[in-house]
Order: sequence, then structure tokens, then C-alpha cells
Amino acid sequence: MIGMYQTGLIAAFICIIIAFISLYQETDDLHRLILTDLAEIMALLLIALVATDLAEALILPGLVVMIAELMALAEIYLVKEGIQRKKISCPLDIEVIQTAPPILAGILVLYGIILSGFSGGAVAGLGIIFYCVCKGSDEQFALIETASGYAWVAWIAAFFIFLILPEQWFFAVMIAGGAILVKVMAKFSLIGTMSGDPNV
Amino acid sequence: MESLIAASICLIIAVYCAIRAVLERETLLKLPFVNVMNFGIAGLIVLILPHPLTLVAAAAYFVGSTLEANAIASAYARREQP
Amino acid sequence: MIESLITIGLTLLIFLGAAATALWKNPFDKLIGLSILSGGVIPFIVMRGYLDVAIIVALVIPVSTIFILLLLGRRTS
Amino acid sequence: MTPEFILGLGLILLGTMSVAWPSPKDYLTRLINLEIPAFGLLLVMLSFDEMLALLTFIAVTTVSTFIFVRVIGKREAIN
Amino acid sequence: MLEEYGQILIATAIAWILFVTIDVFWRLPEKGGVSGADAIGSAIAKHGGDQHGGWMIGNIVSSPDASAGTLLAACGFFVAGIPGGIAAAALVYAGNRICHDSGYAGTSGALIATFVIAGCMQIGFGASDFIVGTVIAILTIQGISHPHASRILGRLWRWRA
Repeated sequence: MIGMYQTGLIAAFICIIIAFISLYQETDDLHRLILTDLAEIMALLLIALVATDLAEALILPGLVVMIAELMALAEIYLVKEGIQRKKISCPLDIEVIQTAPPILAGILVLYGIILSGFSGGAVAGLGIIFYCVCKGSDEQFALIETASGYAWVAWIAAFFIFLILPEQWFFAVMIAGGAILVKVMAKFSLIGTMSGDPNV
Repeated sequence: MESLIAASICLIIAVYCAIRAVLERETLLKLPFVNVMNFGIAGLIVLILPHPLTLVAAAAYFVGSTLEANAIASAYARREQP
Repeated sequence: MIESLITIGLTLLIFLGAAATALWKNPFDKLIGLSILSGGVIPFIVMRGYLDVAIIVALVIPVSTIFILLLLGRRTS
Repeated sequence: MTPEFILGLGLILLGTMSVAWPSPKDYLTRLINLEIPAFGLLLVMLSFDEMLALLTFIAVTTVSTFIFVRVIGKREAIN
Repeated sequence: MLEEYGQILIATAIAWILFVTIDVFWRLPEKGGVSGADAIGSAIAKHGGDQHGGWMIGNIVSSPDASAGTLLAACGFFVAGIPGGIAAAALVYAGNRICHDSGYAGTSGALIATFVIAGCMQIGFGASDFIVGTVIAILTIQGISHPHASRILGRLWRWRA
């Protein structure tokens, strides 16, 4: 009788072998970048097969590393090809793109604030990206950076509360969760504003 | 039990329309079949778990997939004609 | 008995959508295949009882589709 | 051995093959096919009840889709 | 058991008459609301259907209208009674605002369907019958054969206009 873990492990190894064969055969750099994302999914599958709370605690840093690595590699690719200052225009003028973003982004941001922490920051940041992409990018880097800085201060203050007044732990957890939310949301919304303009 | 019979009727209609959508040749004529599939799935969601929050889930699924179909149809209509 | 019938039907829906997405050539057709696939996945989330997760997943999938359509509209016009 | 687990593994296998050898070999086909193994991983996470990871994974996958869309758009603007 | 299927058939007929009447009353077959609906109508007309019926099918696809209102009102009634129906009307209005539509047809359809279902509950129907009935009714309009359905809808539109 083959168990659940062994079955998943066999399937994961087959997928990893296929992914690396095609990564080996590929010569174009952008194709390789997309296949890197496939390899990331395989790595997350291996972690998810552990199937306890440990897996959940390990997947979240994996996702952080995945998105950071992907953004860095994309920027390196753009610089290497010399197309970083290329202006892409967005002539997709369907009617939905005018009406959907405020309501949908509002629901996503509200849900993210209720959820808080890194997951809430990701969901709320996705809402802000959607709004900025569909409405055109307004340059408000100073405001976003200021909010991010205050979030950092709040996070540090929460840890001081943990160390000095341990009986106020619930208050400190709330402050830390809100600060992480604001930081992740600010970082993600920077992605949304950098879609079109040439000087990022 | 009674609601499970109703749920299976919804699911059979959804699968039938998905098969019709896969067999259809033209892109714009696939979309009405997909829309019937969305109706069936939204009914199925409510019938398999009766709870007040399920109504919100069914409405969110239905509105989301309608938005998707609207965007696909509009972008297909605005594309460059060959 | 009927619960297993529902599982079989959803399995059929998911693999129909996945095969259609993988085999069709036109990008618009592939997006329709993804729509069928997501229609099969969301009832599984509801059957486990996680309704809030189902709401967010159902709202995030169209956002992903609109991002891809941004590229399609730019390419063909 | 829940049905979600078997379905998820099947989707991951099928999606990996369709990303590794796409039929018209361009960027857009690979990008759309990449959603299939993402749905498979979602089902596997669902079968182990890892809900917080599932939410974050969905959001991060959509953000990475947007990053790819931006890079591909800039790449195809020069041709 | 046979009585059950009879109830589903009667619920199908009621739902069909209800949402087709409301859609034709709010002038949905007059023109395509968004460009996608317009394109779907033209494609159906090219394959041997009627132009106005094609536009109505396109409008049903690309925005939640009275049929979606009927379905969600039945769902809301199934889970929470009359307040569920009112909540479903609010959700349909939000969906209409998302999909670039004015939102008269969906909201009024949901409200009227709530009271019709509440009336039919008194004479022995269940709310689940109406959910299945709406799905079957929408299947007959846009799931069986597009040219025939669009011809029927076009005849109804000419009779109203």
C-alpha cells in the first residue's frame, strides 16, 4: 500500500525532471524566466506535501522569496536587453476596465485589512495594483514611501512592547500585523505604478 | 437528500454545456454556453451547503465569471480584423 | 452515492477545462478554457466549508484574466 | 487519498507537460498554460487544509502574472 | 417522486415567463449594451438567427440581468427567507455596477422574483425547485440552439415594440 506522501513525492519528481529537461533545452532568456516560475511551483509542492502547520509556516517565506526573485530577474532581463526605457502603451479600451476597478479593488483592500499580516498585505496590494494599472499610474512615490517608513517604526515599536511590557501582547500583535500589512501593500503598489512610465 | 437531487440536475446541465462549449468552433458562440455553466455552478454552490454566507460566495462567483466573459468578448470584438 | 456523483461530475469538468486550455491554439479560446477549469475548482473549496476563501478566489481569477487581456489588446491592435 | 489530492496531482502533471512543450511556442501560450499547475497546487493545498498559504499563493500568482505581462509587453514592443 | 418533477417543470415555466417579461420590458433586445454584447449579437445573426434576439443573448452573457436576479433571489430565499432575497437584489446591483450596466433589469428582477417565490411557497413549492427551474429555463434560451431561441425572442420584441 503506497501512502499519500509517497505518491505525491513520485509525481513531484516526475514533474521536476520534465521541468529541468525543458529548462536545459531552452535557449531564449524570457522562456527560461517563465520556466523558473514553474520550478518554483514544484518547490512549493514539495513543501506542501509535509501537510502540517510546519508546511504553512514554510510556504509563506517561500512565496516571499519567489516574488522577490521574480522581480529582480525581470529587472535584470530588462536591463540586459536594453529595453528598460521602452514605453508600452495600453490601448485596451473595453468598457469594463472603466467601471470594475473601484468596486473590485475596494472589496479586495477591505478583505485584506480584515485578514492582516502578510496574506492580507498580498490581497490588498493586488487590489491596489489592479486599480493603478486600469486607471493609469499616478506618481505618488513620496506618499507610499512615507507610509512604508511609519509602518517600519510601528513594527519596531511593537517588538519593544513585546520585550518591555509582555502582558500587553495582544496590543503588540495587532500593531505588528497592521504594520506588516501596510509595508507589503506599499511594496506591491509600487509594482502597479511602474507599468508604463520610462523613469523607474 | 432532496436538495442533492436538485444539485445533481444542476451539475448535469453544467457538464452538458461545458461539452457543448468545447465542441463549438467559433469563439464568440462559446460564451453563451459558458454562461449557462456559470448559472449551474452558482446553483450547485448554494445547494450543497446552505448557509447565509454561501449566497455571497455564489454571487461573487457569478459576478466574477460574468466580468470575465464580458472582458473576453469585448477584447475579441476590438481586436484587429485579419 | 449522490455525493460521489457530484465529485465525478466536477472531475469531468476540471479535466475538460484543463485539456481544452492545453490543446487549443487561439489565446481567447485558452482563456475560456481557464474559465471552465475555475468553475470546476471553486465547488471543491465550498464542499470543504471554506466560504471566505472561495469568495476571494472567485474574485481574484477575473483580475488575472484581465491582466492577460491587457497583453492581448496591446498585441493585436 | 482524498479526491482533491489526486485531482491536484493530475493537474500538475498535465500542466507541467503543457508548459514544457507548448503547442505554438511563444511567450503568451506558456504564460496561460502556467495557470494550470497553479490550480493543481491550489487543490493539493486544499486537500491538506492549508488555507492561509492558499490565499497568499493565489494573490502572489496573480502579481507574478502581471510582472510577466509587463516584461513580455516591453519585449514585443521592439519588434 | 413524480410530483417533485412536476413542481420543477411548473417552476421552470414561471421563471421563464418572469425573466423574459422583465428583460423585454426594460428594452434589453433593443441594442447591444457593451461592445462584447454587440459582437455576440452580430455573430448569432450571421449564423442564421435574429438580430434583436442575438443582442438580448449578448446582454445576458455580458452582464447580470433579470435571469441572474431570479437565480440569486431563489438562492437567497433558499438560505435565509425574504431578507435573503433583498440581500440578493443588493448583490446583483453591485454586480451590475461592476459590469458597466445601469442595473434596472437585474435589481427589479430580483425584487419581483423574491415576492413571486414567497407567494409560491404558500402553495407547496420549495425554493430549491426555483433554483433548478431557473437553470433549466436559461438552458432553453442559450444552451440548446441559438438561432431558434433568438427567433423566438425577436418575435417577442417586435410584438412589444
